[in-house]
Amino acid sequence: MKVRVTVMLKEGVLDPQGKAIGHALGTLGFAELGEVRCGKVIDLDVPANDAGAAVTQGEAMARALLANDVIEDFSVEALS
Amino acid sequence: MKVRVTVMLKEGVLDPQGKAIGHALGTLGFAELGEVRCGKVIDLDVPANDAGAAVTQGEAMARALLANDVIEDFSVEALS
Amino acid sequence: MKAGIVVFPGTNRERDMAQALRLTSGVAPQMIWHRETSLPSLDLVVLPGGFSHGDYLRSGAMAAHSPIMAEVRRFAERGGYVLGVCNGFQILTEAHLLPGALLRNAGMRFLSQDCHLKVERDGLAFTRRWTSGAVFRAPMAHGDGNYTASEDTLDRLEGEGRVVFRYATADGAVLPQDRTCNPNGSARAIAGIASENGRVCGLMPHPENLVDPAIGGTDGAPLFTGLIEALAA
Amino acid sequence: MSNVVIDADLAARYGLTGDEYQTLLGIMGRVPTLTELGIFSVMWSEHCSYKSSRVHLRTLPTTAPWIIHGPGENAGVVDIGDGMAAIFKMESHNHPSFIEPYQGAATGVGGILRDVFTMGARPIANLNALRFGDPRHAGTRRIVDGVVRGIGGYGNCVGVPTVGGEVNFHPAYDGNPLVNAMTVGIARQDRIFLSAAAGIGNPVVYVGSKTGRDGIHGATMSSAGFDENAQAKRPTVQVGDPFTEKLLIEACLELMATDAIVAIQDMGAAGLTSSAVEMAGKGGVGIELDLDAVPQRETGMTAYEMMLSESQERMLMVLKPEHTEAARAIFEKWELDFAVVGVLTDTARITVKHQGRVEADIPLAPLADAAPVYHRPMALLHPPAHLGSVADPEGIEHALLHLLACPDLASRAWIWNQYDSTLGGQTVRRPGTADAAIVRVEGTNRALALTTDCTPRFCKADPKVGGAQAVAEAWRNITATGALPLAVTDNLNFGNPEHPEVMAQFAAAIAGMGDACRVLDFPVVSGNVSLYNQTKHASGMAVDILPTPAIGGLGVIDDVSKAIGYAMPESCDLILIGTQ
Ligand SMILES: Nc1ncnc2c1ncn2[C@@H]1O[C@H](COP(=O)(O)OP(=O)(O)O)[C@@H](O)[C@H]1O
Repeated sequence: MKVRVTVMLKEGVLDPQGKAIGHALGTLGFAELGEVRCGKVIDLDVPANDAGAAVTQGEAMARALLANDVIEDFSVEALS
Repeated sequence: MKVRVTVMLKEGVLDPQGKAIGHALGTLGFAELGEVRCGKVIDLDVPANDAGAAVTQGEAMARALLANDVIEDFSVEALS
Repeated sequence: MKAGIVVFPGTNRERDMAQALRLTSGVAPQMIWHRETSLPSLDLVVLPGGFSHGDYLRSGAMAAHSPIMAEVRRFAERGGYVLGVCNGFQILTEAHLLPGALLRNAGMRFLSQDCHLKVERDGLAFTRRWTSGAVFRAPMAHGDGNYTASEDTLDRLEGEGRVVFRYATADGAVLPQDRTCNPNGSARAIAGIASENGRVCGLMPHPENLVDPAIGGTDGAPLFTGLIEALAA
Repeated sequence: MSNVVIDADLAARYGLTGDEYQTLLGIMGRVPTLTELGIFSVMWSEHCSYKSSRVHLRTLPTTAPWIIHGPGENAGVVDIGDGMAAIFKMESHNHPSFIEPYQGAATGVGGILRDVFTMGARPIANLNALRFGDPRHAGTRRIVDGVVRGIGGYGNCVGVPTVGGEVNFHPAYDGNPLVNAMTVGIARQDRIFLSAAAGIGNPVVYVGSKTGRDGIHGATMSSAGFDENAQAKRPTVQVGDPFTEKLLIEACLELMATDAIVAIQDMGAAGLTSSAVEMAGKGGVGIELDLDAVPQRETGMTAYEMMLSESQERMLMVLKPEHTEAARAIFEKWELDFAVVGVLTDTARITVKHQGRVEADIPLAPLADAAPVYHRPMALLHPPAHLGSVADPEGIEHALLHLLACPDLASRAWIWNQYDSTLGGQTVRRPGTADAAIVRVEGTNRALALTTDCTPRFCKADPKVGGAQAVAEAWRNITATGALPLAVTDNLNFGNPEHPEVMAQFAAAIAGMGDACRVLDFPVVSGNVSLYNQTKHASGMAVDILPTPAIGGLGVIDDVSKAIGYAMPESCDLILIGTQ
């Protein structure tokens, strides 16, 4: 089963990368952009038989390594 | 409207980051992991009235800046 | 002083650190591979700079889970001295031995340049050769050195005197918004912090690269000579 | 792929001319397999065979009492005293850097590092010589940004300080930047490793990263003209992994401290093909490869793909059989792939097996000896136009400000501030502080002086004088620090060699370089040629780049405390030395 772990900086944590991207998009002529936030996705192929078990495994990996809970939040979804 | 642009390395392109993450998860005891791929997400707040227009704008930004089409693919979805 | 330097895959400033310790203490430190599950008898453990595991995912994240880190944690809990420089600082925060995190530099670029550090807290083993307010020069070389922590944590660090070094101008002015003297955009211009007991210290710049008059000067040497003094006592 | 018809037309698409294909048929005595055609096409590409440049390169001086190995090995080796050697070389990654600036430049750094540590040296310094298009040209900013970040991204992570370089801008490079990377390493003279294979029956071992379908035909691509349609060739881009390269450096150096290695060669352009062919060819032995044993990142790869893959961070070595398991343990400690993929034979052929089939079986001597050599036609060069007198329209102060602000002279701090130059703890003079970078040899009082130099507009005006000038400038930069110049590496970047004027520039620049090197006792010990550098305009017109023979110079200073920088001491008179 494939799962996708999405890791984003917590609300309130400054996102230098998002800020730089927003700025660059502005220079390219994309106007009126609101906040830009940048994060990571990690796609994993886990040994599970159903989506529920796969998501549980993904969450365990996110807690153990993939996200740093001081600055980041994560979400996990099963990919078809 | 919020859109999420997800950028992943193309199939077949070496993903050093995914490789290292897979290896580290293995040492942490997460066994039997298949391939791990790592990408980025960019959440954008765009000036559009409906999901379709927002996605179109997201795609334009992905093509212009967010994805490097030499080695990366992207997808865009509207966020609620 | 018996010092050990932990080497992770991708560590690359272990030789610089060994040279600095050898030059200042006259004794060569031991190199310790990250897979070891016990530490030899040591006075000081150093986590040096580099790109452990390529800095992939997050700088220091994978190294924080190396087998040796459980031992480093135990060593610190028993009151041992730990110094983390650059990637070593990142690893200490990822291992929760120090609070906060190091984000991408505000300007998004790797920064390799000299900076000036103001000593905010003297009297620690790491800073006893300086007095508070002293300014010294140190090279910095990192992409992820932008220190961040919650406002509460920052206030606590300040209140407990655990902010050890701040980025400053050559004459000691601290200007957090000014990228010429706080180049990576760190919160409150924090460059280095310490644990509650003052024995675990992490900082981003590289004092170990300024200990030899033949290689640019000796501005960083007091950190090492102070440590040697403190740990010999 | 099995029903492809192999004939002269297909060979032409692989970059072989009709004559070259006839020679191939003569050698093989039959129609080649696709894998064999691939092997010939890369080995006979400009990049691997130096077919247009060889006759000229031969004229360069390459010897001196202090030269241990000149051109012909992976890098040049120079005696720097105390039983130590400096090993160095420069290499281009121009075409990949146009297609994908970050990865192109990064993998360029990775490639030149491998050339140096494959010989047993610990890399201690990187430099680079960069040429970009007009700063006002639309694409220039993106290319400059990507190239600089790529060089830093790879070098900083792999743990080698980047200590110097040079940058020029000119419209001729708009569609074809030049990215020349130089690495310098240090080894003990009694621990230098060469590439000639020996010992029938010895195992051939593959180490490093797994093989994927990366950069197939990079060598032929870098040998053919390219243009805006380069977009279509994109899958040839490779992604670098400096972390794996760092592990590879440490693992190789650890193995090199033992007595296990007979021969070693990095897998660069044309990967497994060129490393296997060169090692066996130089050693005069045969080699048999079993591709089933090659560590693979992707499934279903064909023999053709594996032989031509340019996946990065891989090496091939011949080991003494009794040391194989000890070697395996070292690579496993560093978490790298290690596989016995073949054996040396007495057949003088390269035989490639895959899934029970012989996919290639080629006699090695003719593959090397019959490689094409061209004496390409040369035009008569026009003498440089007279400059005439220069008017002074704005006064000397304005002129000075104008000069200081021009892209070719302005500060480079924004570049070198992205490169870790202090890493290693031996950098005596960083960028911007002396005419050459000064890096101490660890554990000694001695240091190396390193520089890269070339002034392309001089070379355009008069290639011979320009070639000599580049050498002389490198020599002066080293001398100015107090060091003794010892040797040079070069990176000869030119346009399309099928243009007689380009060929004439090439020959003249080499003649000038050779003259200067001889006069200055400053031999060439290694180098690289990059041809077919052209900017193609929308109109379809292709403009050759300025002739750019970049010179990398190396010198030694016995007492590092005597190294001189260019900061003016306080209270000092300005003294000018030289002819009027
Ligand atoms: N691409 C580069 N990478 C690193 N350092 C560079 C680069 N380009 C220029 N430099 C450094 O900038 C300084 C000035 O460069 P340049 O003007 O070419 O020097 P010079 O004319 O004195 O030889 C030198 O120290 C040089 O090494």
